[in-house]
Amino acid sequence: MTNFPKPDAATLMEIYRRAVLIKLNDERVIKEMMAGKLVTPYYSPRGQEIIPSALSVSLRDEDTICTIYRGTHDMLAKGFPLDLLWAELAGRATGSCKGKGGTMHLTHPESGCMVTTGVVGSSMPIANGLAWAAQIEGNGNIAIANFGDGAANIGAFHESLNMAGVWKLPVIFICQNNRYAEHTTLADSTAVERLSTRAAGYGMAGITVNGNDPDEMYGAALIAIERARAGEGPTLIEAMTYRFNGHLMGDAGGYMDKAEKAEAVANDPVPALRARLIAEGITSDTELTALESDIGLQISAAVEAAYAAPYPDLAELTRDVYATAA
Amino acid sequence: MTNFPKPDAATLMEIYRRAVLIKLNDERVIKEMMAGKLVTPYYSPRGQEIIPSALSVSLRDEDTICTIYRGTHDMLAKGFPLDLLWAELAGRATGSCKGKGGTMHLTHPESGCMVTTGVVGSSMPIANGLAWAAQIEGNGNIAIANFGDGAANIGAFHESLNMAGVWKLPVIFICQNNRYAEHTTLADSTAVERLSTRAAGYGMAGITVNGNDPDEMYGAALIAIERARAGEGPTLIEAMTYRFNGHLMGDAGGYMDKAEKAEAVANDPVPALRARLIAEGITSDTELTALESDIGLQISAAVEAAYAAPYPDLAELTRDVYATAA
Amino acid sequence: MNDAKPITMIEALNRALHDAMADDPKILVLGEEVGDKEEGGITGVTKGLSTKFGTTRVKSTPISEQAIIGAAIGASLKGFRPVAEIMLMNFVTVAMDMIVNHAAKLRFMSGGQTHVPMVIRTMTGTGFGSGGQHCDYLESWFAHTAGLKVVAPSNPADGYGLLRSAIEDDDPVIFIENLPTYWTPGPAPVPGSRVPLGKAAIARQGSDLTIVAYSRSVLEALGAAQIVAEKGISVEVVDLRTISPWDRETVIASATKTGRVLLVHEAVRKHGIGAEIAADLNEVLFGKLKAPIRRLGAPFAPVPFSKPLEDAFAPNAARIADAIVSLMKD
Amino acid sequence: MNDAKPITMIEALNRALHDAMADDPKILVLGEEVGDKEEGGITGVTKGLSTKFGTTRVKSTPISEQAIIGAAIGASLKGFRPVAEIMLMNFVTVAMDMIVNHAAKLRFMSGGQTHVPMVIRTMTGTGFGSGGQHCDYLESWFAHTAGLKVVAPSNPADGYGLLRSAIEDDDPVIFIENLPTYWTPGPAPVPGSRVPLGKAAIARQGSDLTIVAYSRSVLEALGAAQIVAEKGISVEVVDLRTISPWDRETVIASATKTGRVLLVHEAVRKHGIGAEIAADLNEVLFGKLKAPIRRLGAPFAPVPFSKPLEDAFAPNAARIADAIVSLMKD
Ligand SMILES: Cc1ncc(C[n+]2csc(CCOP(=O)(O)OP(=O)(O)O)c2C)c(N)n1
Ligand SMILES: Cc1ncc(C[n+]2csc(CCOP(=O)(O)OP(=O)(O)O)c2C)c(N)n1
Ligand SMILES: [Mg+2]
Ligand SMILES: [Mg+2]
Repeated sequence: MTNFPKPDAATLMEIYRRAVLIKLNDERVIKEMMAGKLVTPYYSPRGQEIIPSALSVSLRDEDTICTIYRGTHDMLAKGFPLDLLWAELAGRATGSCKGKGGTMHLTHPESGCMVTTGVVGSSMPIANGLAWAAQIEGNGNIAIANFGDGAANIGAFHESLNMAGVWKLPVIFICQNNRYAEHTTLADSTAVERLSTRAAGYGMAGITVNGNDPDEMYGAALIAIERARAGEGPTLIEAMTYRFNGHLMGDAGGYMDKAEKAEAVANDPVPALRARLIAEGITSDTELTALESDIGLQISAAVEAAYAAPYPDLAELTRDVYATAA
Repeated sequence: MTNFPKPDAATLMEIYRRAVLIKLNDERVIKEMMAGKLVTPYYSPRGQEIIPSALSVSLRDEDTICTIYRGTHDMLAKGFPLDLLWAELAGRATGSCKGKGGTMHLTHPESGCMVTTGVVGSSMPIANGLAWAAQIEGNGNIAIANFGDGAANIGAFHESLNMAGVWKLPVIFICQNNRYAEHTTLADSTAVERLSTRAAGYGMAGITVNGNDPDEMYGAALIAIERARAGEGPTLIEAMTYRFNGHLMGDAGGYMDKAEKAEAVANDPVPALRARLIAEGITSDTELTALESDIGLQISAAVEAAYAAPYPDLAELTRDVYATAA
Repeated sequence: MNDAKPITMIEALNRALHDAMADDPKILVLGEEVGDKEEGGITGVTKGLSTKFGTTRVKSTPISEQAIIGAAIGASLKGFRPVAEIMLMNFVTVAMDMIVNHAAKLRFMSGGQTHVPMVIRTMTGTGFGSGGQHCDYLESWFAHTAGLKVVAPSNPADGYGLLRSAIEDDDPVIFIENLPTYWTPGPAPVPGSRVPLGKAAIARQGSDLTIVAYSRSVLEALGAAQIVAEKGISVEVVDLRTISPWDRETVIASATKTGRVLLVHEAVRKHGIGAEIAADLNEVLFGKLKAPIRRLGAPFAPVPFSKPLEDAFAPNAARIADAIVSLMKD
Repeated sequence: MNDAKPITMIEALNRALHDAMADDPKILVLGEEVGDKEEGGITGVTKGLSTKFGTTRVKSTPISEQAIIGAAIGASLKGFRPVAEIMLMNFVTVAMDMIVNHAAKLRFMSGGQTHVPMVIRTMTGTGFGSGGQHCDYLESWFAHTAGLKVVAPSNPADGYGLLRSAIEDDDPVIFIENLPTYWTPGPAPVPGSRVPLGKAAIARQGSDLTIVAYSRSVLEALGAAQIVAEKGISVEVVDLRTISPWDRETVIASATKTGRVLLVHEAVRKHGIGAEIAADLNEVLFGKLKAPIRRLGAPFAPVPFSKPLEDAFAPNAARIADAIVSLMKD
């Protein structure tokens, strides 16, 4: 990975901006939930911020992503508007999905957030189709499929990677290996050590990187993106990371190894990148504090607007089932 | 493969006996169908005889197999009785499944033929369960999952191999790579050259062998069988072979490469083994001719008995749906 | 009128695909063996397509039904109109997540931001000795799933017109073809014609009793109507054509007229399509019917292999005729 | 009688599994997170099992539903009685081939040589804002499938007794649990007791109208019966307990007595369980009912996320009460 392309200063700054947006947003969601103001199943992406941030800085607006219930990081990095996100989390009519999709089905095609699924593995087959559309149109756009380590063991993974391989689809499979699938460790769910090993079985490029390292993640993603845009086929990236919280809010994660968790949290990638930006003289604490407080204000505005908005009309129950009402 | 265990003379003879039984049986099925006396969808295993023959000589009666619509070779090699087989093919009440299962669902637990499926990939998940049962009972028995090259691209393959790997199940996955999945070549269905490559992705042993070569197939199977019995986990064997006929009777195989097919047929593994047995002085043409005519008589007897048997009673329509009739 | 010579269902569907792909570059075809290299599908429904429209728009796939439907969904989210083939209906069982959790729901769950204008063509039908895993009729599952439409033509002209409409429909459509009647000739469709989704057809007019059927059962019902006509019973046969949403207006009008209803399908009777229609009609026509609504379907069992059993499995003209006679006595 | 203190459904199911595994070494448990290392399932239904019975008999699995059901089928072919968990009912969609093409049919297709005595425990239920892919009610699909039995308890004692019976049953049973009522306490089961499959219970006696329901809808129906009792309407509530085969005898007797029937379930109304029961009752009781049989179910739509919409989705006591009142006027 020594000959990986490296992010320049401006890119690193942008990676940080996205990562801290994700982190602050997550903290705010949890705060609102603790206060009883927001009630929803919520799957925190804390600890995994760098992956989509270092990836998405190399994406076009027209590139598309499919992600999962644990997906606010992927979506915010891709440009999902905060106000539409919060209104959706709060089940309001002003949400991106009119409050009908919710946390596990956040969707915003304009920013390329095409599908959020609650079913393990199901982001992958659909991402292939998005990539196929781009391939037909020859526009050089690509599609991203996000999923977890646990999802690498379900049938949809296999079928999707194989099809992408044989069709040379412009798609990248981002396996965010946060070491747990609900309560189950990787070692209990597969005998293979590195999930990226599987890429070879599809005649596809595959790599395992430290997803919490902006340089590695940026470099691996950029290579894969360029490969896809050039029509040279898909890539499987296993991005090693760690899930800071339980599987979902309310899960205290009693089954998680304490020492392992403590170490991961001590190496929190977002403050680490912040410190590096300052240490490398790319920016100053003052500037970053201003950036963060600005983001905080944007989030607050989104939260307040969401709460002030109305719930959807009951007639929405049977709307959007078909193009035209029955 | 130079240090593979090799079959001794008696074993080679037994492999031939099974292979020629399969070949003669297949030829008889086709003859009966051409004569309009047998009407059934039939998936000829011609060309693939050596695989189950060289495998099953090392199996116990208590070992179990799951196979597919193209499975008479696997079952005859394992000991499926000819009379029950023919009566079932003919849809008679005396068939192994009372005529209710038919060609694609031949079943005979006493000989270890537990499941024949018509769904691509579905032999594998069930074989795992048979292996799990053996593992719990600690009886050293093993399970075999047979399937085709096309089936290696479906989700059930992936889930099954992964589970077998992490549970260290005493199961062997026999991928009979006959180069075609219905009308589709391997190259059109996957970008990987050797399907056995995939074993590494499950932390499992994997090997590609010439399935038409009795030595290679016997050796690879024996190693895998001993590994499984010893509790050392599963194996994926990709056995290269060739489908001599179309996908099913009536399919003339117009899409198959003529030269490739001609070459495969010229290298028909059954006469090749026959010639070798004589050349190596293991047996004589006379002895083999006697063996073959004896087998022919057994088949004829089974065919005649089948035709003479009654069709199932119409009341069978709703029997065996539940343990007790509704 | 159209006086072209009769064609088979295979030919009708093939023409529909050709005409649709020629009309709209957004239409794609994918599935196992659908390309010409693979002979255009196991029965030739997709013959000639990849040669004419190229292998980017017409893609043979690995045996990977989840990936097939997923690819179709993804492409349709980007404005394409994929026609995905699931070779036999039993194989939808490996792709139900993609169909039910995703294709059917994305419009709703996205609050109308996205939608999935795809068609899933699939095929089934007893009669060829394929046994328990190749001939199931699963239309009830899909009719119970909000967001899907379900179509099942009984003749080539409807096959053409319904497939054209299904492709143009902005929602996912399950398009069910019947293998044993693939080769049954019927009047050729007018090129470019459409049969609207959700509209039944009166396949035969009658006054004593209404049969509601779809797919192959319509042909058997027409045969039965012929049989009992000789006994002086006048049967009206309603061909649903679209199973979901079904044409309540036409069915209720016919049932009101005759006062007797027999529902017929090849799927098992229990919890079959007939249950919903009967339950609904009974609510609407309570006290107005001359006899109880009867349902004819397959017994509650897997499809058997042995020929005599298989022949006895699904309703045929003779058994439908018996049911008509008995219902007239109710 | 049993005067132990009330317990929850989770506790009842946990006891049933413990007692069953202790009684019979052939009983196995598998599924995602079912082991104690993983806290005995996301709600603790399998708590303590792997500690007590070992990780060979109680196996946590990868997220591989096809492999889970396949492993259970294979083990059951060798005489084991596996209890497989599919965490949420929507995830059966990735395992339908194993369930429908295999578990349900192997007995028939093998001519009775093999059978599949397994239980598939699964869970569903609206109310927690889980949206469109986590709360579907798919019991109709399974009830339409010959070879499967379908069970759905409404209270802890039945949960215990039905699960014990399901495990001992020689056929594959789909055992449907309801998440929102997992913590609702009820009378404790007598240890070792059984509730027979296929037998409904009269959850409340009444004379004016019969409600037929199952799972959580029984509790809502009882609430509704209470509400309308104040208006002088006497409602009988039949708790099906087993959805397939359903107890025709008990239901027909109650319907005959009251002359009015309301079917209630959380699944979408169209093509739901209520359709079959209504169609069947209408045949049997033609001309004998005082009013049309009505059905209450969810609207034809995916499960919505937003709280007010989700609250309005499935029938609850208030909406059932309204339906009762309106049906009394029919
Ligand atoms: C097909 C399916 N099976 C089971 C579940 C329940 N489930 C939800 S999340 C999850 C764990 C997924 O783990 P992983 O893929 O590692 O993603 P992570 O949650 O760690 O981001 C499970 C089992 C599901 N949603 N879909
Ligand atoms: C899930 C599923 N999809 C499609 C089919 C239709 N089908 C039957 S056999 C077959 C080809 C299988 O090829 P392969 O696995 O190579 O086995 P072979 O027939 O060559 O022995 C297909 C696509 C099926 N039976 N099941
Ligand atoms: Mg994970
Ligand atoms: Mg093959």
